[in-house]
Amino acid sequence: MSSLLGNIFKGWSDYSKGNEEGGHHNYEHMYAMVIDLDKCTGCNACSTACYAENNLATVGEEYFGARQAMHWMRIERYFDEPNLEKAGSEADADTQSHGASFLPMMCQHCNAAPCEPVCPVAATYHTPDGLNAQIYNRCIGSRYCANNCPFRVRYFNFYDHQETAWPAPMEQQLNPDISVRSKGVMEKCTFCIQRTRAASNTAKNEGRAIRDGEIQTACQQTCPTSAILFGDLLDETSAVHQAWKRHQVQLGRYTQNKENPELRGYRIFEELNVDTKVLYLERVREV
Amino acid sequence: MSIERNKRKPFPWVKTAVAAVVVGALIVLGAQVFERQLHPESAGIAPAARVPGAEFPTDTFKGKDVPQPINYSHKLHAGDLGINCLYCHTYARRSKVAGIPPTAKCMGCHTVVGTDKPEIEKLTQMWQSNQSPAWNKVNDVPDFVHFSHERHLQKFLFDNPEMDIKNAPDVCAMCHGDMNQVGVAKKMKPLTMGFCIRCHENNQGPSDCTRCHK
Amino acid sequence: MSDQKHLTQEQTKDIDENIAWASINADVLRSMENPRRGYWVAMAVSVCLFGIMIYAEVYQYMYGMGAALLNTSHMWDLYISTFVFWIGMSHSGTLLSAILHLVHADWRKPIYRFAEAMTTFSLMTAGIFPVIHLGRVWNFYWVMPYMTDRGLWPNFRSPLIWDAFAITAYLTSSVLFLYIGMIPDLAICRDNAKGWRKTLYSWLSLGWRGDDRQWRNFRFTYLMIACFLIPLAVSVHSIVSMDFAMSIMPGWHVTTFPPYFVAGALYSGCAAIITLFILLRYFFKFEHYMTFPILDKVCKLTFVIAMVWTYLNLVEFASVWYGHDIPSKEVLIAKATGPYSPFFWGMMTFGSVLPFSLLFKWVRRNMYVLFFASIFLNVGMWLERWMIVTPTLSLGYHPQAFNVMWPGWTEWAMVGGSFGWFGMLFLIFVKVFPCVSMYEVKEMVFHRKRTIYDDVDEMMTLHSGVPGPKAQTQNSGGA
Amino acid sequence: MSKTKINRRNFLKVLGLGGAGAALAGCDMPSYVTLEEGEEKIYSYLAPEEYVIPGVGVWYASTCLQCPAACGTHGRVREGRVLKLEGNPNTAVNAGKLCQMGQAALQAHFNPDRITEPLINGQPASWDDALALINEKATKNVAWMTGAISGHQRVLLDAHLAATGKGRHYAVETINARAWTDAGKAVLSDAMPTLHLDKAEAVLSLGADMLGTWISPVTFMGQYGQFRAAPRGVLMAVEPAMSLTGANADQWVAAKPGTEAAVALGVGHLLMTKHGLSLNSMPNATSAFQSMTPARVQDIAGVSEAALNKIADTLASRKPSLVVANASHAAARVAMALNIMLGNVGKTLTPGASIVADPLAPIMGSTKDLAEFAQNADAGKIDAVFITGANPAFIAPQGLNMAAALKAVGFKVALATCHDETTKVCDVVLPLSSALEDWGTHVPAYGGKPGVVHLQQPLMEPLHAETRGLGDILLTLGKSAGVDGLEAFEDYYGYLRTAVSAMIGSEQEGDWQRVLQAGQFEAPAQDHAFSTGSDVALGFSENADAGLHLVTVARQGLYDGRHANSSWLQEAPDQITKAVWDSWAEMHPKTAADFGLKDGDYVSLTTQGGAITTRIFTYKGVHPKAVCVPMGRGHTDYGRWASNGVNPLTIVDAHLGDWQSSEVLATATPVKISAVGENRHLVRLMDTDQQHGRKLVATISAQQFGRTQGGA
Amino acid sequence: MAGSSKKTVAKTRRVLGLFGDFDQAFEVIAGIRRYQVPGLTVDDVTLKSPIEHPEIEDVLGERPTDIPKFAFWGGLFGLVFGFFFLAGAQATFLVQPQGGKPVITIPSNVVLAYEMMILFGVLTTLAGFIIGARLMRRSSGLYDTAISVDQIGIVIEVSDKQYQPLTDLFKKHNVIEMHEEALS
Repeated sequence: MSSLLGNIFKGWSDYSKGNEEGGHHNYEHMYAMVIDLDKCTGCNACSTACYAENNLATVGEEYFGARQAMHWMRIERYFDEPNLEKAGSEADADTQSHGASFLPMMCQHCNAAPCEPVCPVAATYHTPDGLNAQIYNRCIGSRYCANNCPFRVRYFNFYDHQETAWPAPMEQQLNPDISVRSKGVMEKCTFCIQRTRAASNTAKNEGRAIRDGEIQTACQQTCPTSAILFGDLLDETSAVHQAWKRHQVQLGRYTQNKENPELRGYRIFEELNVDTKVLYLERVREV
Repeated sequence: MSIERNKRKPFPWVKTAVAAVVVGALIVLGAQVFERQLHPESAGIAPAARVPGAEFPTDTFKGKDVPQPINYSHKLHAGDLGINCLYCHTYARRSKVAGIPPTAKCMGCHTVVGTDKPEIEKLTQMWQSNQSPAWNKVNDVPDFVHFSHERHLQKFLFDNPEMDIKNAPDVCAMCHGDMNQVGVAKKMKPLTMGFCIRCHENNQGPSDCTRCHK
Repeated sequence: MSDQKHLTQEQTKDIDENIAWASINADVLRSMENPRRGYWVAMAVSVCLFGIMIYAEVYQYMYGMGAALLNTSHMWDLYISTFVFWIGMSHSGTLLSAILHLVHADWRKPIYRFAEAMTTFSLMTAGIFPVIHLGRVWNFYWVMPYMTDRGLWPNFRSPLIWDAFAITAYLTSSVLFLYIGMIPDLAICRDNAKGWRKTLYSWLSLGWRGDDRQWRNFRFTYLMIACFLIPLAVSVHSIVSMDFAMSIMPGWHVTTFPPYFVAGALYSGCAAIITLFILLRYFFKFEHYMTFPILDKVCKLTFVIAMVWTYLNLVEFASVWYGHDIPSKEVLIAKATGPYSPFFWGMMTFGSVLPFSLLFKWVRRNMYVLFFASIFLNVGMWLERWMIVTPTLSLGYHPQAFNVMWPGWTEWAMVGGSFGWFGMLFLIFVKVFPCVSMYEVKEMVFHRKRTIYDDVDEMMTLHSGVPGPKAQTQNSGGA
Repeated sequence: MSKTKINRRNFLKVLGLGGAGAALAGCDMPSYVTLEEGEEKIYSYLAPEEYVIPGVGVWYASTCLQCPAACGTHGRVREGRVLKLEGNPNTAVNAGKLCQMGQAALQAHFNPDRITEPLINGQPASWDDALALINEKATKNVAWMTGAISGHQRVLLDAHLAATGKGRHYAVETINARAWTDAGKAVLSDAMPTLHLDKAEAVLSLGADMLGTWISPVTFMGQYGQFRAAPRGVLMAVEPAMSLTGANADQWVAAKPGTEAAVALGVGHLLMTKHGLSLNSMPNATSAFQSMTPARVQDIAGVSEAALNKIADTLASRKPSLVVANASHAAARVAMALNIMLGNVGKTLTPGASIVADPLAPIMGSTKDLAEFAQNADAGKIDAVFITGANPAFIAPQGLNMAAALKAVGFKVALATCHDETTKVCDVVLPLSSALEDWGTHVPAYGGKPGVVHLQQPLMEPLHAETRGLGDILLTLGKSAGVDGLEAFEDYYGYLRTAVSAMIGSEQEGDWQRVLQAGQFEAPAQDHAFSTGSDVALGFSENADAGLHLVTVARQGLYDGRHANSSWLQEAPDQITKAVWDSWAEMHPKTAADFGLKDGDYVSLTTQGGAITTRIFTYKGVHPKAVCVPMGRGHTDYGRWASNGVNPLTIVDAHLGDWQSSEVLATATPVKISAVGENRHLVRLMDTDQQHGRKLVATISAQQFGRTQGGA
Repeated sequence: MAGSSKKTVAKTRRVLGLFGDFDQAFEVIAGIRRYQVPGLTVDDVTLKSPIEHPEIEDVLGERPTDIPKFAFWGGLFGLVFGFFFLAGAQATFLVQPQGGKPVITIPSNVVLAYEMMILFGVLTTLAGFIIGARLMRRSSGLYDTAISVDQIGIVIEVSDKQYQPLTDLFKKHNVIEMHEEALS
């Protein structure tokens, strides 16, 4: 029963709580990811798996060229290696002396997500699972969230792609657990929320907690080098929790005081204090 | 002259102010309460609490008659014959969809029962020609709503100590109305988001959007 | 009346206090009658522009926002910048009218009416843009805080919602300000009109009879609303600036944005006032009321505000430069040197250099020069808004998203159409409502005469019972 | 047997529950529109299996046929539709993983451009007519052209060939490991030795794109994951243009096209002179090593002595190491020699194994078969050819002039799922079921447990009623060709089940179901044995031509072009250039500058075989003497998504492959460049190669990594 | 009407006199103040003018207005109502945790409440104006369009006895026109 005043007081307590704990509410789970950039070969398997799992529309060359594509998981490729002390010889070699650096970039599910407060209709918000959720059918397409996303991982349906992306009989492949987005709606990586939901339902029916590794995101499941790890940070035993601990990275802070600064774990744009939940492990190279 | 001016009736400032604030408060609270329809006759407890430990949504909806390939009567089967909902809609306990019973299940009885009735003959003939009837969906929520029969049955029926499987019709009635009162299936509850939310609030269901919208 | 000096550029007095009240009524009421060809041409042009806008919107509605060539990095473009532009335009009228009213600057009286009208209509124009830039226009009402069955509310944390609130409040207040200030004039119209106008004005003038009681309440009401409007107007544009300042994007996340935007708003507002001032004076033969001295004052005001704006602009650059946040700095440098640099420098020229021309008397007194100057000032201000939105989005934090985009045809169509829509409304206004405040011009004349003659008068009556000059002037001013 | 079949048919029937067709209405409509009554249809099952529940996905094991690696898959089937493919965790080949091509198998299956009915001379026809025609025409000198093939399809195919006289089976694959396998056979007498990437401390790849397209990429990527774990191995790549493997290399060395062998020899030279290693068992190789001084390498391959030293030092200091090569036959042989010299044999290079039941064994396929087919066809030795799983009209390099060859064949039958350049010229086209609709057995050529056979089972009812499985067609053909022993089987499923039951030695339904669930079963296998490096000639010939060379590379994704009609793969940016939806020519910035070209300029690449026009993309990952055009695009008749780009194979001169092997991957064709004068921005995922000082991909040195043990 | 306390005779008619300028009108009022018309006080006088004359106050005596109070209370209501409305909405909203921000965010609510204050202030001011100025109601008949041009009108309700002296007074201060109507 939602009595207005009762909720106001609850609101106040949450308010103080939010201030003490840097905006952390009482989460049931805190799903997070670890991506080992040294294992990532940039082969695109994760990206394609994401297209298959999440009903992503392909937009074709013209729209891709207009940068209106919607690849929730994009593999970026860079050739420079900042913060790696170079052997002088290869510093300015006129041919490439080493491989490229690949970066799988998807929604980082920030805990202090810049996109959330700015949505006029609260179509994007934080779930009790610690996920940054996007409610397609609530979205009115003001696109403020995408403007405010430092990672540029929110994608907007500039057109209706249904006829071109899934000509019959292709629509039979669409995943019924995910809504098909139509024009004017913002969309982004959900950490495969349909899989999370399915697992939590099963767990509830069997009256148990979700096991670590029970939920696999599509990208994680297909990654040929197993560079991606996904799990619940609140679960002390989970591999993800272990990894975060091992690399001495903590949520809710934007400067990590690692006793060993050479530990590879880091979060992109940590200095923005958006508190991302994807931990990247630095790429390694034999110099 | 000044005397006369004193005779002027002063404007009732305090009263006006109080009235204003009261009106404001009323608008806020009243709207909260009424718009969310938390007042009893809309979403309170049904006359007889049919599902113990749960508040029973009493909204009603006057669904239109949806023609079906076979005039299957819920009243006859579920009502008069008292067949449990879950006997035919057996998927409901294991899947998000309740599903239409496979024709085989119908034929389980109707190879012997009432084989002379025209509707049954229709059915039998379909069965022999290996085609399944094309039913028209009656309770249809938008495609961006992912409702799970399994979870709701689990909560209200199987995890509910005071409920036995034979009470299944009561649980189903929460969202489908008393199907054992109607003939061919009709939509009997609004099944709007408001309907869902109210029930979720009254029965402490999750209020997280992604539970239904993915 | 006799001397025509007030029509010429040498005029020094704001207004000729010998204008007969009756002739004031006559002149203004005449301006509201039988439109000439020029009017219909202007109207036709406006309607065409607006029609194009409608077509573009329908197209965009059918095919999606992609028609505007927006992309994953440039989620906003001309729609938002033009929105800011029009909001800025809206600040002139109310703010000027209100402030000048409070400081008893009576030279505002002949010109504030159309300035306020401009406010109202540019707000109505601005209000269109946040709506058409929505991906799902048909759901725009979801930003309203209305009670719903679903337990859903807008997100009050979002600056866009603040916009919605602020603009609603501002539009309502400024319409009321305009309307209330117009009631006595509407009464005048009522007394002189016939036909549908009669009925219209009788309804609108709310049975104004010019009682002392009405005048008294009128004075207080007008004063109150003026007091409300000044903080409101300031808040509105600072809130608009928060759409950007509240985000974390480099180039947007700037502390000085609110005052900067307010100054910019006043600036473009004043410029627009000059434009319309000249147009009205020219087309409606309002030389008696919209006189050069007044124009002169407006120009000086514009110059001052322009300097404030320039200063704040430089402050912003400086703070970015010395703040040494690399991404922000990249944006700044890209503005000055990148693909958008022509527009950036165009903005600087029109916005910061051009105003100096207002220092020259011959410019302030030359309608034609001044007209184009004011137009270019506003072009500069429009460019400023564009330069705030687009170059920032073309860079940002993530290199993968760096790209340059140019507006699509729908965007241009809507920008043009917005001017059509504004023009349409304004043209209708000037023919239906008095665009010079008659009663206040009367007051102006009246007061000026008194301030001139009172002392003399008193002395004369005091010493010799000879009636002062007031008597004659009264007769000359009389019917 | 037939009972299970009926049930399967039933449960695979498509339902409308939560139907995707409805989902297309999407979240556009406000709820009062979508809250509807009686608008959607629901079809109920007739008599489903107990475990089939609408709204619940069931996983079925099958096999991926997107490339010859034959990974095991799990398909998620719901309401009779297959929705998603994942790797089958039980298989050793891919251990639950899939590459992007495997993921895209769904689009190959649901492809809108499938062939739905038999065609005779392009006109729709009935199966009976088509088969009648075939029986009439295809009587003698029948040839089969397939891609890599194995399992019982191969058995039936051979049977059919045997029955129709002395025909021959040509297995054609442009992207193959023939150089490597030949070298293996020649040097170690094992065509397919097992590689232990995970055990190696250092790996040198000579144009072998292990992570991309070589032999069994997913297997290698799985090993690569462990290879990168502490203690971390070093990956070095020598190639003319950067491959996916090269893009992940710690040290990448650009060699002039066709000179990888020289570089390898140079490395060997340094190993002998500098690090005192020796290779007494192979005097030939030894002399070759000795003669290839770093100076010569510099001349021939344009590889600096420093780079060469670095490679040699790494190989010498980190044991065990591994050298793999696919750039040319010579390079592959040198690689084998190096492996022996470095003592990797037995450590990271161990004998492979093969299935005992030889008829099932995989045939890898090569371009050589294609060449031979062309010759024989020209010579009129082939009267009729059945083509399946291959698109000779597209993948044949220009030198073979395949068009004429195909014309020369009197009667051509294509068994295909989609229209392509080959079906266009065939007399009869038989609509094939997709890989997800068909039965089959496949023996992975590499990476599986010894003797493992992957089972391919349908994941859904055929989308198009008229299509038939390859096995079924082969069975029919076999029957009509009078192969004895086939009459017993009404369809391929029956045949397969009997055969498999025989192999697992059990007729039990339960065992069969177990095999279906596992998606694989193990047949007896025999291990190979290495010979101690027989002293073969390395056969390295210097390429004197100092001009520009065209190298055609294969990229995981569109592969050799067979996946070009998948919008997912077209839109998945190329791993190296990040370009989508079109072809490009990779050039070194210096070279481009010499020709006064910049990114996006259209150039026409001219060999004496022909010319193609495409945009250039400049970056430092190409040797200045190389122009690199990935294959796979430029289809003319392959569906709505495949028509963009150009096909470099049309100008590759097959006869220039080293040893005239006509292996495209080992061919460097001299090419002339001329600007067309047009410029269009190449559509890419990102227009920058730099991180602009942001900390996106942070890189640390291996020393630091070693100190922290990778934080492990 | 005020001043009716010592009413002896019923007012029978309403008289409107039009004057050329304020001073003449003021003279008339001064006359009334000096009780030149028995029984009439300045409070009975209604002045109709085309513009607002600052000295009207001095002449007619101070007549208070309620507008500021309307404005004040309206603004206050807007502020309070606004804040509680927002807080209530946020507290009952299903979607609460956002970007690590508290449920009821003070800064945003202050901004919005501020806008609401102004909005309601303006609206109530308007209401106060309409009430206070007796607008939007059937007005007393006596009115002359000349008033909206340049003439000053004085309206007084008089009894028969007072009628004559008043007209004299008017005439004395050279009234331009006189209209009258009977009071029913």
